[in-house]
Amino acid sequence: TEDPTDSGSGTDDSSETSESPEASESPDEGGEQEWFDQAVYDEQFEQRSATFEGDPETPWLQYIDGEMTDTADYKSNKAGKACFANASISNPWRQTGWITMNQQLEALQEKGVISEMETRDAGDDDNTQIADIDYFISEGNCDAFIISPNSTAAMTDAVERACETGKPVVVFDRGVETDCATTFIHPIGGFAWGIDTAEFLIDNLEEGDKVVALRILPGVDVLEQRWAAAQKLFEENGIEAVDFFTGADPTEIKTFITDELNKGEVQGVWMDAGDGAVAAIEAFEDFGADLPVMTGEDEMSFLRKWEETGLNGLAPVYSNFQWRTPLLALEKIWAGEEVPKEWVLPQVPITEDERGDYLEANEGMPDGHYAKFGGEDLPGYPEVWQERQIP
Amino acid sequence: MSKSFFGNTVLDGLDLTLRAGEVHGLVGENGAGKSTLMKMLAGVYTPDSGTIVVGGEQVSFSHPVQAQRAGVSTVFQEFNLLLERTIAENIWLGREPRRFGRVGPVDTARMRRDTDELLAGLGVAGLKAGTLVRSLSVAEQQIVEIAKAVSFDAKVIQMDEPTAALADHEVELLYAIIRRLTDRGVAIVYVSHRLKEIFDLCQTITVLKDGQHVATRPAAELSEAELVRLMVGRPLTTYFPEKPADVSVGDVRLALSGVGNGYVDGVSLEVRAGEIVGIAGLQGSGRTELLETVFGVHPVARGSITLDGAPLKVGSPRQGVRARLAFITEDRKAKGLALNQSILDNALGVVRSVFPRRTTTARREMPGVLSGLDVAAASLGQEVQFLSGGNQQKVVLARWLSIDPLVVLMDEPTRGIDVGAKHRVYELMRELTRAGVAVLMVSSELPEVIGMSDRILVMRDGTLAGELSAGATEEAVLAMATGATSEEDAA
Amino acid sequence: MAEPTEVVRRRRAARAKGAKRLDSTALIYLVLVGVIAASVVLTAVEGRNFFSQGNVWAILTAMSVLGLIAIGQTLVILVGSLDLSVPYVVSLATVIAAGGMKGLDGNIAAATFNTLALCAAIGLVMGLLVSLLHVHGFIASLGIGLVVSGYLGTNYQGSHGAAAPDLRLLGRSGIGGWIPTAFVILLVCAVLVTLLLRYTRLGHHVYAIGGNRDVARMSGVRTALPVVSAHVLCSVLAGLAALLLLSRTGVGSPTIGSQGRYDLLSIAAVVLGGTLLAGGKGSVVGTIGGVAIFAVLDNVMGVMQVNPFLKDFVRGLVIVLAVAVYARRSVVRRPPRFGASRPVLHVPSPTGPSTKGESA
Amino acid sequence: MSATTSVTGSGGTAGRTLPLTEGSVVQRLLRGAVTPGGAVFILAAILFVAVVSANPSFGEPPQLIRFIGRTAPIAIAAMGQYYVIVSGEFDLSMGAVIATQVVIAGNYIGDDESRVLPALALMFAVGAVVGLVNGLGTTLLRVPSFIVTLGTMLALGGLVRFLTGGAATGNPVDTFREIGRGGIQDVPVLEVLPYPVIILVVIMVGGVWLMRSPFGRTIIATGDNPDAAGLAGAHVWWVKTRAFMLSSLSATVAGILLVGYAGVHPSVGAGYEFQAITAVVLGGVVLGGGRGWLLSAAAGAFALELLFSFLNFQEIESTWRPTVQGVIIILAVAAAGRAWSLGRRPTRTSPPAPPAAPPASPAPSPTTARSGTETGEI
Ligand SMILES: Nc1ncnc2c1ncn2[C@@H]1O[C@H](COP(=O)(O)OP(=O)(O)OP(=O)(O)O)[C@@H](O)[C@H]1O
Ligand SMILES: Nc1ncnc2c1ncn2[C@@H]1O[C@H](COP(=O)(O)OP(=O)(O)OP(=O)(O)O)[C@@H](O)[C@H]1O
Ligand SMILES: [Mg+2]
Ligand SMILES: [Mg+2]
Repeated sequence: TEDPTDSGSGTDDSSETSESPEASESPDEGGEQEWFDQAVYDEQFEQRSATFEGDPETPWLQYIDGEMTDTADYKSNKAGKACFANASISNPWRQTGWITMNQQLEALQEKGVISEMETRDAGDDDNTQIADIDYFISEGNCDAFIISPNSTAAMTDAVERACETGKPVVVFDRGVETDCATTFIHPIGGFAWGIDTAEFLIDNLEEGDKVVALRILPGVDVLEQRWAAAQKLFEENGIEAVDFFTGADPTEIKTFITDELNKGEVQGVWMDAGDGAVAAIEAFEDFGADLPVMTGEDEMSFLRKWEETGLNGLAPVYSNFQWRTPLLALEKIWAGEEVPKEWVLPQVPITEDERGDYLEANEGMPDGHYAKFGGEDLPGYPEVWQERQIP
Repeated sequence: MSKSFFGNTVLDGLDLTLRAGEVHGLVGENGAGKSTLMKMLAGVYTPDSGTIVVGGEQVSFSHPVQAQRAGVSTVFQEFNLLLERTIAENIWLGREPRRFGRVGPVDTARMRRDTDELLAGLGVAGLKAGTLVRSLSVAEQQIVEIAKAVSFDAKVIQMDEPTAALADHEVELLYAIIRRLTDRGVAIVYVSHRLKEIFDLCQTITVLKDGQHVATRPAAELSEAELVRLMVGRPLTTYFPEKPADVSVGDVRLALSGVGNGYVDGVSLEVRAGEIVGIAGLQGSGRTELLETVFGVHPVARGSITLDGAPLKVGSPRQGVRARLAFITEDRKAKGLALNQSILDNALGVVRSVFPRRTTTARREMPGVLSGLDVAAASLGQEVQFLSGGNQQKVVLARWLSIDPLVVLMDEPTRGIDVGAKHRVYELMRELTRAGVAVLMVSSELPEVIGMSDRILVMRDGTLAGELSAGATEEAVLAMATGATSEEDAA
Repeated sequence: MAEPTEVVRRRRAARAKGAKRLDSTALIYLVLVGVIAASVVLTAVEGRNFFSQGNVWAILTAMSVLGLIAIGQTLVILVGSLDLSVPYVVSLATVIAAGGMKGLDGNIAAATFNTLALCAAIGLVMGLLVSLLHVHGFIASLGIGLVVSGYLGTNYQGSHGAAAPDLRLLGRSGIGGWIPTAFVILLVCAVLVTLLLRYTRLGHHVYAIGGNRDVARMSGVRTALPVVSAHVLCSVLAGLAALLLLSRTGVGSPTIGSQGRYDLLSIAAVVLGGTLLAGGKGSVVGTIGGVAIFAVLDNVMGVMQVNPFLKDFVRGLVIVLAVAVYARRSVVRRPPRFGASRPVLHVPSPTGPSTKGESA
Repeated sequence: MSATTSVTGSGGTAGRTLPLTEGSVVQRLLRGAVTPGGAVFILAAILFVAVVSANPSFGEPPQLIRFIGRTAPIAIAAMGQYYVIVSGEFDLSMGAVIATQVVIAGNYIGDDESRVLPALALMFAVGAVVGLVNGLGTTLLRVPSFIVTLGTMLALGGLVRFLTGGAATGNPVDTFREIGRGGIQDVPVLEVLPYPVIILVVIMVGGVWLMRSPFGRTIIATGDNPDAAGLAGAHVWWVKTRAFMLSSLSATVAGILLVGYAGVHPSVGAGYEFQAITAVVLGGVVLGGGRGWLLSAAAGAFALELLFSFLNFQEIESTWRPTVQGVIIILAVAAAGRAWSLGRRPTRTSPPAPPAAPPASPAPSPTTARSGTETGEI
């Protein structure tokens, strides 16, 4: 039996969603959902090459110039209490981010910006997260809310209720269908990922070649957007692509690829998240087939396997360092500095040339660690990440 | 009427006529088809051919309820009660009275009232409608079953071995109930292996053999010997095998002194090698628990047990088996057999779980043992659930023979099995004594206790009431069991 | 006839004495009180008030959805079956309801009706599989759950439709800011199902079939009807729970049921509530107690910011230990005749039976 | 067995010696095939033919042996689950055990070649302890196994993720992974003989031997009627506990193979318990205990995997997979319904059996044989 929750937990960064509020899927009546949205696609296409404000050394503070929120009203001199309603820490991507966030918290507590952070973890459940937010509103004595929504539409009302308290509300990762939040922090998004990866495969494959697309589970907006973009590009460029939902289970991945290889040659592998990429490569090895051209993610397991096998690959990134940004945003907000209304963080794939640097920089990190976690300057580096100390 | 299961004809062209107010005995060996006949009358099975006429009207039942509506109620061989529900809920199950006509809520008050009335009408006092059936004794449960059957306003009530689980004195209660029913004009079909009851109760007796109708006679015209001849097809002169001359009672095998726990108290007794000691007593007098205590099911809190002079410490049945005690339970189906397993697997059950290393030998010898016991089956691979009661009991016996027991504890060894099989069991008991085994037997059938035992112990209320010698009368045993004084003894 | 019954009466009287024990429902609420007491202390250590308005609201809210599902699960377990399909039924119900409402109040009635009818149909199929084809409830519901999940996975990608504004309002409303409407709905359902179990034939037959199917059948109970009804009601209650979820989330979601792990948690809550997993014994009142234990436990762990992984560990431990407490007790033992609990009442020597058995 | 012999000898009534089984080998095979436990082999064969006709290259020995290799973990898990189910219980903790073993392999072995053997010992010890806890919880605490193992599933899963911060460090050394990934190279016809296949065969042989041993028969008897087994001297608690231990140990082996096959990943093993139960049920093993064959459980696992491969080759959208799986298990169990007894009735009973037996001589039924019973009397 596949349990969508379980598989969700296994997955990586299924969490993303960049979907900006306006772009949210139009609730169409019944039937299949159309994930492709030309306007958002075009916007993200542009954002890939946009110039980011701020210091490239601290990408978690960079943003694309746009509408800013005035936060003068929130200015305060004493350390405030942050309340964090987290969706879950059920996959390596979220775990890595959660560790980074806690170290960032430590730094800010030392600086006297934040007095404490109370966290409630919804365990991947919308209903629980709504209750968590309501609890914070009524019982938390919160000076600010940080929300990492478990899902887009469902959390909208709860986020609005948080906004109604008049306290700053920071939403990150997935969005909600309201723009009441003080700032909404996220990397560029799913279409950008889809474009980066599909273009790479198209450049490295011939027309008519076959690509196996390994997807985690249906229905998660950003994962769907990644595929929507890639699928469109594959179609336009004559690449034959078959997609499977694997639940990120390496056993399933191997089975699917083996069965595909049994049917005929496969030249490329596309993944909507890098988790399980290693299993995909191993399936080719075990079958004795030529290694494919493939895209994974900046998870260490893929980078290492990529280097080891020397295959032709690309590691798209769903910037894990975004977990730092919400707390830093609070620092700015309480300092009365303006913050972007929609804080778009850079999202740059790791290419073969850069791979060595990232491997070196992250030596000793566990396989489930993400290369662009961006916590090198935080207290506790590197042990806390190496040992995966989760509070 | 005929009925066959999977090409196996178990009832063939049978006629049966019941008159109002009559108790009609139905006898026959195990597997003769008595229960099958009843189940057809009760609507559990549909006859392959034949008709049923009730009160001049031809009926056909495809469900027990149709039979009940037509006035035919049945007390089945297996208990049909829900342990977690109350007496009232059990009796009115399936036709709970409702308030406000057809759609209203269940009228629990009326259910309780009606139950009390019903029980009172049967002359039963002391059972409360709201009591959980789980907390009732077997006899009480049997009464509830009968009350349930009566509650249908039945014209015919069938009882399939209603006394199998009752002690003799409780049978009296049943007799009284049956008399009340016949006075009301109810016809009773009464199945029992206890011939005495048949003669006590029945006006007419029908004998079945191998699914065939053998005879229907007024009870008055039949003698017990004659009846047995009809059942088995030839006369049976001595019922209990003679005590063989070559058996000498040896040293004390099993000795209990002052044994007590939550169920029994201050029990002291001895069983010698080659001796059969019978334990009589009323239902609930703690006989089963005494055997269970010896076997290690219940811990011994006070007193001590010795086996062949050495202290015996058994904390579990397993240790009991290791000490080479054998325990034949009173409830074959629930506690004796794994019904879905084969004859061979069941027969080897004990050796396998306690002396696994001896399995190979036992497996080699088992077919001989089983055929020595005349187990009738197609093959040893057959599942025991398809055997008749007598054959099942033989399988149970075979499994205990395989450990070469020193002491055999038998609880109701012949409950619900026919005369032929009974006889084989008795023979086996004698053979065991010849081999120097000590036999401790609990039985609710007084003739059996009296006929087989070298000595008779009587239990009352969890304690030993006394000991009687082999020749004791049933009256003496009963008096001791009930604690009644001698002037109350009816001659 | 008087004499033999005398004996019977004596035994009855004797037995009633020793059997005075806490019944299992009382025990569950005792455990609940214990858990609450511990929670009050732990919450206070965190500098919070367990009985504050927001906390009570949070606990009662947390109870509502699982509670409704657990009531349905109680029915199914009582009748001797099991329902592992609830998460998928819940998910399906939210997308169907939200799809039907399309965010308009005017559609509420129709969408609600359609949703519950669909749930009932699913329950019907399951019930028929269990009762007529004799498929074990575990397998029937697992299979149906898989069928539905395949349908959801194929046809619904992501959130779908929108709840009507009135429904969303209901999700937020409550009595005096203390008791959410959802909880009131739960209580109403609990009372209704309790009445159903106590005062309808159907209810009696549910217990009967769970206790012993053959006995029930022999007694003229149409075994199919209660089994099917239990499954239908369970699925409908799951549909109702889905509507509550929808009132909170505002959109249908094809995974919301699995997110809540309602299958295993509801079964655990039912068993925690003292219902026999094998059926035939138990009550909705107990189940609500079981659900409350879970809710309070989750609440206090939330307040204490327990590591989410550790939460699962604690949940697992509590399920086993709590059930162990009364699983051991509910094992039937004959009341001991001797020893500590020996009945004090001892009726004077009974008279023997009026007629003695004649010797053969 | 002196008493026995003397007893039966002196009875002098020895009836005919019953045959061990009824009918010829072929008849028995046919009878076995109509039971649910036998039918699953036929189902697997049909599915195999279907898969091969959908994709002939699947039938080539090298591909086939790889398929067997990759199905080995679930087949082994199914056989482990079988012990528990046939003893009348459930084991929902399998997935959590597999996940635990995977994490142990990843975190404890790491790159350290010398830790492979200690790690194996540790993993088996952990597996045994989990089984012990499940077994004791079920038997001594008397909590239904469904609940105990559900509790273990939550507790173990939570504890492991808590201790490891949610994910393992990385894959263990290749020597360890070879167990599940490698094989004997250059085998004629097959090209490669994967180790999992060898392990599977060993476990099957061992399992069949176990089920024929006294212990194995006692497990089944215990599942059939625990009270009777207890009174026959079996220590029921220990028999069942060992069944749970066998289950957890099987999960451990499956975990070891999966670490090799799939690598360390938090979702390895997710849902394995239900997959294994499905396979066991598909194999005709009766939930509730007392009936079913070990190899049928393994065959159930193969049937399931063949079905999935068939769906892949038919290019059916993978989202429909659960639906097909659901329909199949319901159908299988509905068909199995009461078919079990069919092949094991006292008389010839393969369903279309000729009901021709003349009524007067009902086959070798107890009644006809009874005549011998009374000969000893008088
Ligand atoms: N459901 C069944 N399927 C197959 N055979 C059956 C079934 N029920 C009864 N039989 C067979 O029919 C025959 C008659 O059984 P029945 O139960 O009527 O005997 P009985 O006279 O009541 O015996 P007992 O005295 O042991 O109760 C037996 O050989 C039994 O094995
Ligand atoms: N202390 C007691 N007071 C009243 N009834 C009791 C008591 N103990 C046991 N009983 C009841 O008596 C019934 C039979 O008990 P037990 O098995 O000890 O009797 P027994 O003499 O072995 O009878 P049987 O002839 O059935 O073997 C049981 O239903 C039990 O509930
Ligand atoms: Mg009978
Ligand atoms: Mg007894």
